[in-house]
Amino acid sequence: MKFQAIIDEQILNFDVEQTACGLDISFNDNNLDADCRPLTSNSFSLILNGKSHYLTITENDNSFEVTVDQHTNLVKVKDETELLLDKFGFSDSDEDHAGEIHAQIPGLVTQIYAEIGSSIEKGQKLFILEAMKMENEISSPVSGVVKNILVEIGLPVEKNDLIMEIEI
Amino acid sequence: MKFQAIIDEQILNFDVEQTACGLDISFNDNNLDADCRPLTSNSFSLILNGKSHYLTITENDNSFEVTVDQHTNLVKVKDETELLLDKFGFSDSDEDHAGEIHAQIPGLVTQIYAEIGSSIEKGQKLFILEAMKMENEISSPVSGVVKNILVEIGLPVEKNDLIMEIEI
Amino acid sequence: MIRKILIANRGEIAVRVIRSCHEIGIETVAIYSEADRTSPHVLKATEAYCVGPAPSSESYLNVEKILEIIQISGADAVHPGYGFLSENAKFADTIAKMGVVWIGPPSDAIITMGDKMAARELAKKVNAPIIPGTTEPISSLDKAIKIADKIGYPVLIKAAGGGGGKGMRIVQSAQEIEDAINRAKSEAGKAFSDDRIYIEKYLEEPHHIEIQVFADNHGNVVSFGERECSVQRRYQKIIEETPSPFIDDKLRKQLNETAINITRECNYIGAGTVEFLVDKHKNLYFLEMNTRLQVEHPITEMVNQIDLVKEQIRVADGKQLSISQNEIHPKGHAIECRLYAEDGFNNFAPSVGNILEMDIPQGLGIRLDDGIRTGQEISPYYDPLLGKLISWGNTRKEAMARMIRALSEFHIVGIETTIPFCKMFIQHPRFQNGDYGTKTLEEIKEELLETLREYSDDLNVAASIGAIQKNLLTDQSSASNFTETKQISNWATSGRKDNLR
Amino acid sequence: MIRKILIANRGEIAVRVIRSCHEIGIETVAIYSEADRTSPHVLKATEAYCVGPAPSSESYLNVEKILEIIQISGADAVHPGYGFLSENAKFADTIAKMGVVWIGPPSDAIITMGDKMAARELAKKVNAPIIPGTTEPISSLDKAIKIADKIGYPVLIKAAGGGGGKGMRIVQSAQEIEDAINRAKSEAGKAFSDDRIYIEKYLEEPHHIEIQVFADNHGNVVSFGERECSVQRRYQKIIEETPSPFIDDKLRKQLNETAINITRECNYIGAGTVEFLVDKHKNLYFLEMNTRLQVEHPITEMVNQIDLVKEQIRVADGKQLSISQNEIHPKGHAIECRLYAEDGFNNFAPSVGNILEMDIPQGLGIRLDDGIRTGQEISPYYDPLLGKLISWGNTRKEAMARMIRALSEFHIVGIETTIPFCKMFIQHPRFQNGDYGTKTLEEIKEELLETLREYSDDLNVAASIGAIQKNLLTDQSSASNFTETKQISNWATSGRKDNLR
Repeated sequence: MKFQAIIDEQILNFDVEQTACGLDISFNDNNLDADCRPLTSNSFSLILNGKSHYLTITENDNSFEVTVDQHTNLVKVKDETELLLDKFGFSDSDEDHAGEIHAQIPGLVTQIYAEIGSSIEKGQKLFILEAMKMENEISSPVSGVVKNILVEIGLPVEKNDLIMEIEI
Repeated sequence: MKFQAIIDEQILNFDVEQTACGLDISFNDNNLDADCRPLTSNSFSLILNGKSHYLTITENDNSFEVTVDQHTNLVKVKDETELLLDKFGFSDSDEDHAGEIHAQIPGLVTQIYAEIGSSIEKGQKLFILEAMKMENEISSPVSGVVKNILVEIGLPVEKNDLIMEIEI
Repeated sequence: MIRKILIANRGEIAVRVIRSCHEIGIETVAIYSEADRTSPHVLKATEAYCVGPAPSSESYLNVEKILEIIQISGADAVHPGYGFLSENAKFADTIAKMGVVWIGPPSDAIITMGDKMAARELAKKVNAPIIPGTTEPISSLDKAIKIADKIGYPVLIKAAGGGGGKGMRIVQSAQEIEDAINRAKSEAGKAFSDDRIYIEKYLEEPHHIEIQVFADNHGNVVSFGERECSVQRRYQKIIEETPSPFIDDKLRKQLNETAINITRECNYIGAGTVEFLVDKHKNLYFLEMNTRLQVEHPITEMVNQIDLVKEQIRVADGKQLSISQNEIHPKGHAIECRLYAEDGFNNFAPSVGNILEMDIPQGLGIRLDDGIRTGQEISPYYDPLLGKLISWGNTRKEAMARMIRALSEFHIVGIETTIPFCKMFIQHPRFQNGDYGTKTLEEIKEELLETLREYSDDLNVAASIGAIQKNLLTDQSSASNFTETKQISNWATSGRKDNLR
Repeated sequence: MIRKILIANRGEIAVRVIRSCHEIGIETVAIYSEADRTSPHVLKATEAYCVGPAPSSESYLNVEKILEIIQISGADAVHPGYGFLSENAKFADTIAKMGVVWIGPPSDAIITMGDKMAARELAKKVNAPIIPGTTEPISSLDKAIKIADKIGYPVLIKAAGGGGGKGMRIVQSAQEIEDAINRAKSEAGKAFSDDRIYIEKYLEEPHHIEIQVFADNHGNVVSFGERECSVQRRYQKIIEETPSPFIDDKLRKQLNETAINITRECNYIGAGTVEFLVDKHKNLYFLEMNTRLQVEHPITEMVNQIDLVKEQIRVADGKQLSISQNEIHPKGHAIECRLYAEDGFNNFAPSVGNILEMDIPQGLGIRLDDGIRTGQEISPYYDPLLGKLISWGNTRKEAMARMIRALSEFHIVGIETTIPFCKMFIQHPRFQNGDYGTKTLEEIKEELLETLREYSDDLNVAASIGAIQKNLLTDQSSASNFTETKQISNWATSGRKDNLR
């Protein structure tokens, strides 16, 4: 079964067969000496070419947040069906939502640095969210133009509330 | 809802109402100041009359093995339906199986001290099960007569294998 | 004789205090907000009572309710921990007047040392150096120049009317001073309509160093040595160690003596911490005194092999300290890493969520002061400190290696923590060489991020295999539907993770 | 210079060794049986290789396969831990001949001290007292009486032909000896068709005390002091402490000197343990020498603030010990509780199963040497030792109180452990007063069970509420069917739990 892993803007191609002794994994058509076993729901032990790695994995929307030896990466996995859909142009694009800025934690918006219509550079600060006794500066993940601001200064927001929309 | 807890050969009667703030529990018709919250699947925090208790609970056949502040007890719980069945004589009795001696862990039977037909006192040793590099002496939980021996010396047994039957 | 202590706090410090109490046969009373019903301090205490809704102002700061719980539980002493009501003189007074023992200094000492000006005056009395500078704003150019000359260069000019760096100037020599003051006044005038300025000594490459003091009411005052607390971000300490790799024995002696003098002068009783700034020329300046147990007290305990909470209870009970100054000989080296629910590689953005799993490091020389458990929900209501990991070693090298080993074994699933950041910071040459001050974190932040990006191909392949395995397991447990609409990208996914790449 | 160590072991000791290696920058190679693929030592090592199927004989004792893994991994040293191949002289030799460093004593020392008679002879050479007695069986009455007189009363008469207490007799005085020997011979003759007997000194209320020694190949031999290991069941140690509450400084000096003499005499290198029996009159008798790291080595590490595994590696690397005898001054008190997968209150019946949850004690003065993780399946293939909990305190009282505090915080769900037993044992007056020997556990076992039965009504109500709550949650998550046939009562439910009531 073919899988594509998208990590750090790289595309890695794997071929995985489920055998009696676990998974038989090829990477770039080379067979890997890899043995990956679940420890608990979110932790795995991977022995890859003799090296032992401790992985913790949580699902995050359509990606996996994978921590290997304490380095965290987002990994997207596409299986054969999804790869086929991609091929025929049916892939669901993430881009539609890329400019949506949500609150990662509940808090209080105490400052807004942008207005509707203003141009925003990636990394430019957008607003301050006060939570856990701290002021948290939220910067824009993308460059674009502010399309919508859905909160007001002084109002509390819940986790995942949509705060701004930026047109890329 | 009425519940009966059978613990340490005592029968304790509870009346439990599920309210918005948790359970409202009466014991012997006295309302208890009790607040019991799950921590994980098998651990609970109970605050009973101000005292904080840490409980771990696992299900064990038709009983719960409850550890309170490191004291372990088996507790049987009967709800209203079961109490009703009891009343009409439909209760399923445990006694039928009380003389069945099962292997608690996999191992090797290296000694058998009883024969079919021999009288056994409660606490008398029945056989030796070798496991975890140790010889484990298994004593009889009941008094009675050996009805059946299902293993032979030198043969391995799996967990929960029936080893002996004792007629009480 | 104290028999039952109410701990007016939560989190790791409440657990810390409970442990010492139980070891000396004292019962404990926990208080908890509605959000904390199943937090570790509630589970570990002998008794526990609800003190109100989640917000601190309605729970852990709810004096009336706390007094009520003292009555109900029959507690005969109160330990305030740090933060919350620990430096509230009025609370201390109320407790004492109820006939309940306050495990902390007398309210007079709290008041004096809590007032910046009063503390400065007291320090002057015992000849403790304070940072030279004006305490009143000035607008006269002549006067400003005179003061700057008197303080000695470099000096710092600050606008009286506002902050944010506007109007702030470092002046290296007398030649630059007139021009600098004029520009600062003009900038400040424009920005805040107020051209008055403060002038103070500018400290070069300052270190934040503090001394753990202890006093009983039999006249004994001792020092347990210093803690180097210069690894900071926005004045929030992150890594502490003792002894400080920066100071020498002469300076150490000076710091200890100054701290003891200040402690004695304010009629202190109990555990306290005297904070200093030390510049690169090894000049020390008194900063303030914290009249309570400090977050980072465990490193002092490790090198002195003493339980400071037990000493606090002893002293509050009217007994003498169990140890005298000439018996105090710190041994070895200790380091503490604060575990915050924050992403160290994304501007320390706070993280909330459920702790799904934890794998905690153990073994020789490792101590964890923990305030969390598996299954716990980390809420946004309180300080993000989850606990503290402490290592001890015979040498600084061993303590560092042990800390790195332990941090590498530490896995928390469900929330972001400062564990990976602390590990990289300790591995950095600046920390390894003991060559850091309060500004080092800011200076090497980008470099750490850069190092993080240097991903080996092996790790990418490893991560991919893990994701594929998890994907297969997920598919097996719930038949997946690829046409299902998936909700994507809040700033957790798009913003934060971009930074991690 | 050692760079990569293969650890020919599993469980807590493998994890213990890995930790020290990583702290000094040495890579580690784990070997694992098929049953141990996801055990902690595999997860924590740098590299890991399968060594065979579950049974020890096919995996951890599979020398050929281990040698192969040494080659594949490029390990340049082997640490054997304890048990398995650690006292296998041939293995040690083979390793050394491959040009790989053996982290243990030379094979000659292993051979000598592994042979009971040779060890006895060596001990005699350095005038170490051994338990007086016959080494050959005798059947002549006259000879037996002479020997008994020579040894001095009380003496123990044992049948040469068999065990189980048959034919065994304690004789207190010369008046009783003739009759006793006759009866013993007759009993033994009947039972084993062999009337020959051994006679040896009977030790009254013996203590098992051992000395941690260490030697390098620069001629240095040191002692790190004693460990009191008298809390035993069937010669399996359960709780150890240092210093021993039983011995005085004179005896301590004698034990240390004797141990050092023996170590020197057998040309020892590395960590070793010399075991003694000490009777109630404080006479010491050499028992044997264990030519490897001991399970209970951590208590010695705690009071000496030293890492014995790092010393092993130093010494194996040809370096000198990092410490000399006059620098060794044990400080404070340390206790170790062994955590076995056994039910301490039911004749230590072993327990297997999945570790569903763990809540591990932490904080000042507590150390856990662990070999288990949440989610791990405890299999019946290996020793039931899960790990060791160690407490340190400034005094014995503090170390005991801290251990009780920590044991109270320790929750393992899914298997039975010795945690509750250890807690009650340490709380018992015999342990509290330091008034115990090797027979104490057997003596107070019933009393402990009795105490356990003294249930308060409160605890019964608490347990019932928990069960009802769990019942409700279970019913909610899976609609229960009361007519379902339920399988009941193996000896887990009927036998074991009866005992607990």
